[in-house]
Amino acid sequence: MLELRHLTRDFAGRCAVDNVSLRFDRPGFVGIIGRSGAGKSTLLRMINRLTDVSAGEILFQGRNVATLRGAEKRAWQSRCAMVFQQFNLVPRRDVASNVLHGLLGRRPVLAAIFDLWSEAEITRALAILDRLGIADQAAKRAEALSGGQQQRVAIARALMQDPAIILADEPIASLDPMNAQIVMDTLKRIQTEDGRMVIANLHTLDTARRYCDRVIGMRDGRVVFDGRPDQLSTGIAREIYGADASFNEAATSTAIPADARADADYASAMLGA
Amino acid sequence: MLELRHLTRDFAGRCAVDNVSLRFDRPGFVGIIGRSGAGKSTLLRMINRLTDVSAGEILFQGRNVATLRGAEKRAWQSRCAMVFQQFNLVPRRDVASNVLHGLLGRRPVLAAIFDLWSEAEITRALAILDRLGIADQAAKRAEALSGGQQQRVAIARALMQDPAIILADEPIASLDPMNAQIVMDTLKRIQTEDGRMVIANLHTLDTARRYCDRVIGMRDGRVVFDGRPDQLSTGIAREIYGADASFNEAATSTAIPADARADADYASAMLGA
Amino acid sequence: MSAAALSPTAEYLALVRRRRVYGGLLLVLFIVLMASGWRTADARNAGGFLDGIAHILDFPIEILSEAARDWRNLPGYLRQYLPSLIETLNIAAVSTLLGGLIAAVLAVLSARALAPLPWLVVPIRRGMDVMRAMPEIVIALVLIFLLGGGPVPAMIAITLHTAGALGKLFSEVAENADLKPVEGLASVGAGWLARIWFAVAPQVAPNWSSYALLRFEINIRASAILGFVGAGGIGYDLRTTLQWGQGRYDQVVAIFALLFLTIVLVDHLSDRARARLVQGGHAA
Amino acid sequence: EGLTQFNIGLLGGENAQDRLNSNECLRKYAEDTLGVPVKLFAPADYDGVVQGLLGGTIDMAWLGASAYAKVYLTDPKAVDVALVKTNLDGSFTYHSIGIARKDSGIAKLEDAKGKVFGFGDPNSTSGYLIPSVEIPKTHPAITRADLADGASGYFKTVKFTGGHEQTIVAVVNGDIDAGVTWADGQGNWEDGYNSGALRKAVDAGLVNMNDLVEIWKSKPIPEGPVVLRHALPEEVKAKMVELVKGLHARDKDCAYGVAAGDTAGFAPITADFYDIIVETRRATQGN
Amino acid sequence: MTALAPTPALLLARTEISRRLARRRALLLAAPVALLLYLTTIFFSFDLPGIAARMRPENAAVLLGDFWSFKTHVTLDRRRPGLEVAIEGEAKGRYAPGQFPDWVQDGAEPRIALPDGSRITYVAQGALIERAGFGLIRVNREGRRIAVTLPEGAARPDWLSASATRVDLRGPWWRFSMTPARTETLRYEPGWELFFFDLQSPFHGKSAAELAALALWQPRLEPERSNLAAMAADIWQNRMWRHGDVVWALGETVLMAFLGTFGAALIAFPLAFLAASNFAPGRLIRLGLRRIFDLFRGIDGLIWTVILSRAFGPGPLTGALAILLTDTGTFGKTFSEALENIDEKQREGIAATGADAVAQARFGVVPQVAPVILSQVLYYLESNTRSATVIGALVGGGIGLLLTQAIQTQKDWEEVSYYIVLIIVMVMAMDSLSAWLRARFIKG
Ligand SMILES: Nc1ncnc2c1ncn2[C@@H]1O[C@H](COP(=O)(O)OP(=O)(O)OP(=O)(O)O)[C@@H](O)[C@H]1O
Ligand SMILES: Nc1ncnc2c1ncn2[C@@H]1O[C@H](COP(=O)(O)OP(=O)(O)OP(=O)(O)O)[C@@H](O)[C@H]1O
Ligand SMILES: [Mg+2]
Ligand SMILES: [Mg+2]
Repeated sequence: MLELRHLTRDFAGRCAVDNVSLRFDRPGFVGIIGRSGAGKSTLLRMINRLTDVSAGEILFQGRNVATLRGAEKRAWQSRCAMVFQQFNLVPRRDVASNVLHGLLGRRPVLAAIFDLWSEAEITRALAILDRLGIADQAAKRAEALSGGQQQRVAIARALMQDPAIILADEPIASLDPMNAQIVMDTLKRIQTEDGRMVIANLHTLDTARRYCDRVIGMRDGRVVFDGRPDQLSTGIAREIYGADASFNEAATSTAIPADARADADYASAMLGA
Repeated sequence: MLELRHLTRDFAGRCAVDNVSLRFDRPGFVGIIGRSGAGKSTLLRMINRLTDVSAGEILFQGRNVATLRGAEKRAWQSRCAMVFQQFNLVPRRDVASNVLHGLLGRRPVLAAIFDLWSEAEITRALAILDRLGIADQAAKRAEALSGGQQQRVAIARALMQDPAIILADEPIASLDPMNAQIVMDTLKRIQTEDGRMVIANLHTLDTARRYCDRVIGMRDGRVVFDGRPDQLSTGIAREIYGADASFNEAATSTAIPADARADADYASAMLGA
Repeated sequence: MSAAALSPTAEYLALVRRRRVYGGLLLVLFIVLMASGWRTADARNAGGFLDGIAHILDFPIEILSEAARDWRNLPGYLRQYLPSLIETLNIAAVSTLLGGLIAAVLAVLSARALAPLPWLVVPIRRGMDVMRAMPEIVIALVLIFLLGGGPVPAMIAITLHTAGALGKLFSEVAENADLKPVEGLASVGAGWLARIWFAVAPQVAPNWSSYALLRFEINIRASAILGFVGAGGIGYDLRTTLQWGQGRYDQVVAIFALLFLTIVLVDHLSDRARARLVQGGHAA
Repeated sequence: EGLTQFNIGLLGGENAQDRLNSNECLRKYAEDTLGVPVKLFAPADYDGVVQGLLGGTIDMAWLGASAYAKVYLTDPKAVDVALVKTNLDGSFTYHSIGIARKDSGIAKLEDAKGKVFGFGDPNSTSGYLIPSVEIPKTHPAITRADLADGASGYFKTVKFTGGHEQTIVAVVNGDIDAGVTWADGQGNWEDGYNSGALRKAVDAGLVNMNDLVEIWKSKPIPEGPVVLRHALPEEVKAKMVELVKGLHARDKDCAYGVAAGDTAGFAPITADFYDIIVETRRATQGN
Repeated sequence: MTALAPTPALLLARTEISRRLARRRALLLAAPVALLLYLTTIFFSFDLPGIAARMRPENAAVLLGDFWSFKTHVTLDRRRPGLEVAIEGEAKGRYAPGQFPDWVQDGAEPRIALPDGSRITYVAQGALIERAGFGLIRVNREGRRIAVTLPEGAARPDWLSASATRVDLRGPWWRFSMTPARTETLRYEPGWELFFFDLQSPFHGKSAAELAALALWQPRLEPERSNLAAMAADIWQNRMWRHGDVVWALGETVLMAFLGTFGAALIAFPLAFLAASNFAPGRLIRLGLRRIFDLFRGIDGLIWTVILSRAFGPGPLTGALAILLTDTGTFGKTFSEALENIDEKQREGIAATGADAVAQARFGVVPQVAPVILSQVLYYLESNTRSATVIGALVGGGIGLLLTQAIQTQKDWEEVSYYIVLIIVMVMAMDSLSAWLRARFIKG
């Protein structure tokens, strides 16, 4: 259903994504892993068209969406939802409104401004929130929620779009392990229950192993691995994450190393001061 | 050298410190422990005269300093230095100037206003900073330093006063374990090397055990323990900290419990967001 | 003392000396500027400061004593001048509203991350600078000649200035807006207006309205003053009575009391409203 | 108390810098005469100079008659009347002139009933004081109260435009239907007379006299006096009177500049000449 | 799935959300409607339709045209001998006889060439106007009467206004008028004539290249000074534009703003301590001071000017004091608020060393409030430059006086626009200066 052909993105001469070609034939949970700066975010953002493509094609059901403009581009965006590391919700509005924002791509702007949502739409938004277990928070402001809850609101907004594809850019990088697990479970459930396609950038190997049907490894803008998670040997991981001496399995795990904890403690103490 | 007689402080009817009598005959490292609200801070602040005494006497070398006013009171304050939990430095001024503030109690107003310190005084301030290992930070603004460094600047300011007594009100409560240790070591070193008297409020039992020659336990404004640290049994600790169910040794230790860590992680992630 | 400490000490001492020299020079410069400035002003003035200071209360006393004599007239005058006061307030309100609306549009168009047409950013900013720099009274005076007296020249003049002044403040706030929500809405396919409305407006609203309130306060003063040069409202009454002199000082006092009370009242209310707005924004 | 400085106040009406420049020669002569520094001050409205005279910071000024009356009424001892400017024909009077647009259908004052009527500056003699007193005398249908600021009895409303120039522009623009301004009353209407606010507006190309009609003309009004502060030493006053009186003979160009137009010089005059104006102003004071 | 059978909680949430959205919607609709209603009432109460009806675009065009153009008067006055050609009709812009611009041909019957090709000839009995595209118009004067003869068969055009004693004609970029005493043609040209050199200057009328040559290598026109110095002096003393005086006036305006702002800051700073709740020695003093600040602030600088002019007379001192008084009120309020918001920890740290109250203020308080105060003061410096412009007009000083007077006399509109440009440049310069100082002293 989705195919990337020779997709490339230059930033002022630096190649963030370099001639990437990939096919996604059927729904599944795809994880993209790689070091910081490998080009994972840029790849997802190009698919959603938040970042323009320098060269190459993005074919969705045979049509190149990489060159769409205006209303057509927005129509594509509304079919391809995005979930961000920092949730990117509107913090001062309530949760239900944030979910309803998922419909903005299909709405005339005036109707949206006057908040003309039909009862059916509101019911659907609440049903989605309920499915993600946060219907009771619907009337609260988004900013009043915990990080894990906010990420679930973001997923609800994505579902509201009724998307063909959900792109998730490090959805759990800002969450503590418990919330991270809830969010990943949610994404996985959506993918399997609805048969949607989910492509997620992940920053730890073990998350990728646990949730993905297919893992893509990127390095310096190029795809260096594409296969099943059980094919991810330590050697391959080393290839993806580079041969730098500091690499070890633990550094890419969700478990928090001791010194990082002290840092975080220190930071919070300072900030609280 | 210092004796407190029936020292009492009321805050609008609530007795923060209640008829405390204590003698400190020779220099040493005295720790005061107790629950939040036990009156530890009030006690130290009364000795420094930041808080007025409701009743009782503070005898220093036989003279009651609790009733001094004006220049005489300030002269006493300059002999009895104070180190605070939040350092209480002037963040926008440089480190050396903050140390030189220790001389303000002995300065004619005009010279102080124009910030005119003699070369000898500046040299001494830098020597003190050097002794505490932060001479290289002398020209930086205090706010640019880490918490541990700032607390050492505060200690340097105290030393600049060349005080007979150093009072420290929870000097490490805002610091991470590593910096806490550096600061406590510094205080201890000063106490032993210079033969000064240090009285410190401490919020953990194990710090008190590790550094103090004498530990005073307070509860509800009264002294409930006064002895050597090795006399601090768990039973006595329970008496000091109250019999409430949540008390356990760990809660008063500098080690960070697992769930607190997750919280801190979460907080820093949120704040970083 | 260890050898290593010598160098930080010497360095710091050098820094202190340098600082004293600069600080001293700056202080001397400031004192010289102030002293010579006051002397110049004093010399170029008709009456000297020392001679005048003894008489500083003469005029207020003249006014107040007459008003005290005719105090019975005051309530009547207060009622008489109320419509002028309302006109002044209306001028301020309309120009704050219109100026604020223009400023909001200009601010969004000139905030780099939000501007739909990036090439417009710099021209709009310069334009706002010019609008801001132009004293209202200058525009008003020119307009009075084109349109005649009355509230309209004042309204246009204050609106223009307000648009420039608020535009700058607004765009600073908009520049600092968090772009994550904007990106979030962009990813669902929302258009530019929807992104501004849903993702930017809620963020900037508290600060914008707080600035607008402050402007309203300032504009009341401005509109009273423009009346002073002939642009309607209570300032006009104040000038005609004040210039007439003896015999109308009771009216002067009445107008003055009205104006002053209004300014203090609005000032007080808006202070409280702003504190709540901005606090609400942070606390939430 | 010795004189250390002498301040001359100049009334508004002309470009400030032009005013300062055309009086620069007088300043120099005065400096030579008095031997102390002499300064010129040109505040934007009448009141600045009036306050200066009252407060003792301005020593000499050429006032409008009404402004003089204001000074006199506030403090009769503040200033001494010394001189008056004479016209080329030796007279020293001018007129307050009522004007309206020709196409407004107003030909005489009575036609302006129920319309908007405008005065200039409330401190102005011809722009307010004289018409406000004289009109009720010659037109019994109009009462003094009808001519107060904002009054709406005889006229629809009465406004103060702020000055002669503004009045003319307001009439031409139709902001007000009729108004009063000043002219010397000599020469021809179509030129805007020989001097005065109308003439200036014509010269500036701002009005076409064909568009305007004269609807009212006052009796002759005395030109304002040159006054000196009463508290000045007698000798200083005498010197300055002598200087200004002899200015025309000494330096014609300078006299032209100081008098703001053709003049036969400044002639001595006494305070009682202005009694009528003072009385008129006193009468309007109670409002 | 729950979506099939909504739980009561979900239903509740849905009504709650719907209600909220409805409220928001109502507010969103009500706000613009209320605004519109208000603006409509204002529209009528300010009589905007009346103003629109009365506004004379051609009058505005004259005025606005004057902003960027100048006119040359060619006047024949029967009471004075000879033809007079003067820029803006002013004595200081008068051409010497025999040195008229080339479009005026002097003689017994002077001829004037106009930009649109029209020509005007002053003849003994009146004038002949050959208007381009219209034909010859004769204006005859017989004693006190003036008669106009149009070309054969022409209808009277609307650009001509004639009465028995006055004729007025308007053309593109020119005007002609005749009364029994005077015949006058005004010729408009774009630009600010004589901006650099007035007619008396030997450098007048020279091209840029000629001027450069004169300045750089050509022999001196006056032996005692170089050409460059002479040029600078001529520009500085230009009689038409008075650049020298204008620069002084700008300086005086900035001086008033500077003295007023910083003087107020110096006075308000110590007073602010007495008015801040955490420093005030007594409640009464604090409240009293606050009301005094309100009073000083509530009276605008312009009104202070009027009040002060009795005591000090006109001049920059009065203006500076007026700004000082208003700003003392403003600063007193804002400074004391800054003092109330300080971080007490810093002061306590200093107090614990035995420092007295003054030293506590100096080291525990001033470093905290200095950035706030400095940025306030600098902000007001810029805004006071604008106020000083206006205040100057009342106290007879500064650029504001020049501006208001130029506006009042109604003829020097090109000077008005010049002053406006200067004021804008001055305020923008002060703005940049204060922004620079803020960046330099507060962040650094
Ligand atoms: N807007 C941009 N302008 C310039 N360079 C950019 C931009 N966005 C990304 N880059 C560069 O492109 C490269 C790929 O960045 P990208 O954010 O895609 O990496 P990533 O794999 O998502 O890393 P991370 O784990 O840090 O998010 C990086 O070198 C980055 O600096
Ligand atoms: N300024 C004050 N005004 C009123 N009550 C006060 C004040 N300072 C302290 N108290 C009260 O006095 C009691 C003792 O407070 P104190 O700060 O001395 O306790 P502490 O042992 O230092 O506790 P902590 O560990 O929280 O610092 C508390 O109940 C507190 O609420
Ligand atoms: Mg990324
Ligand atoms: Mg405490």
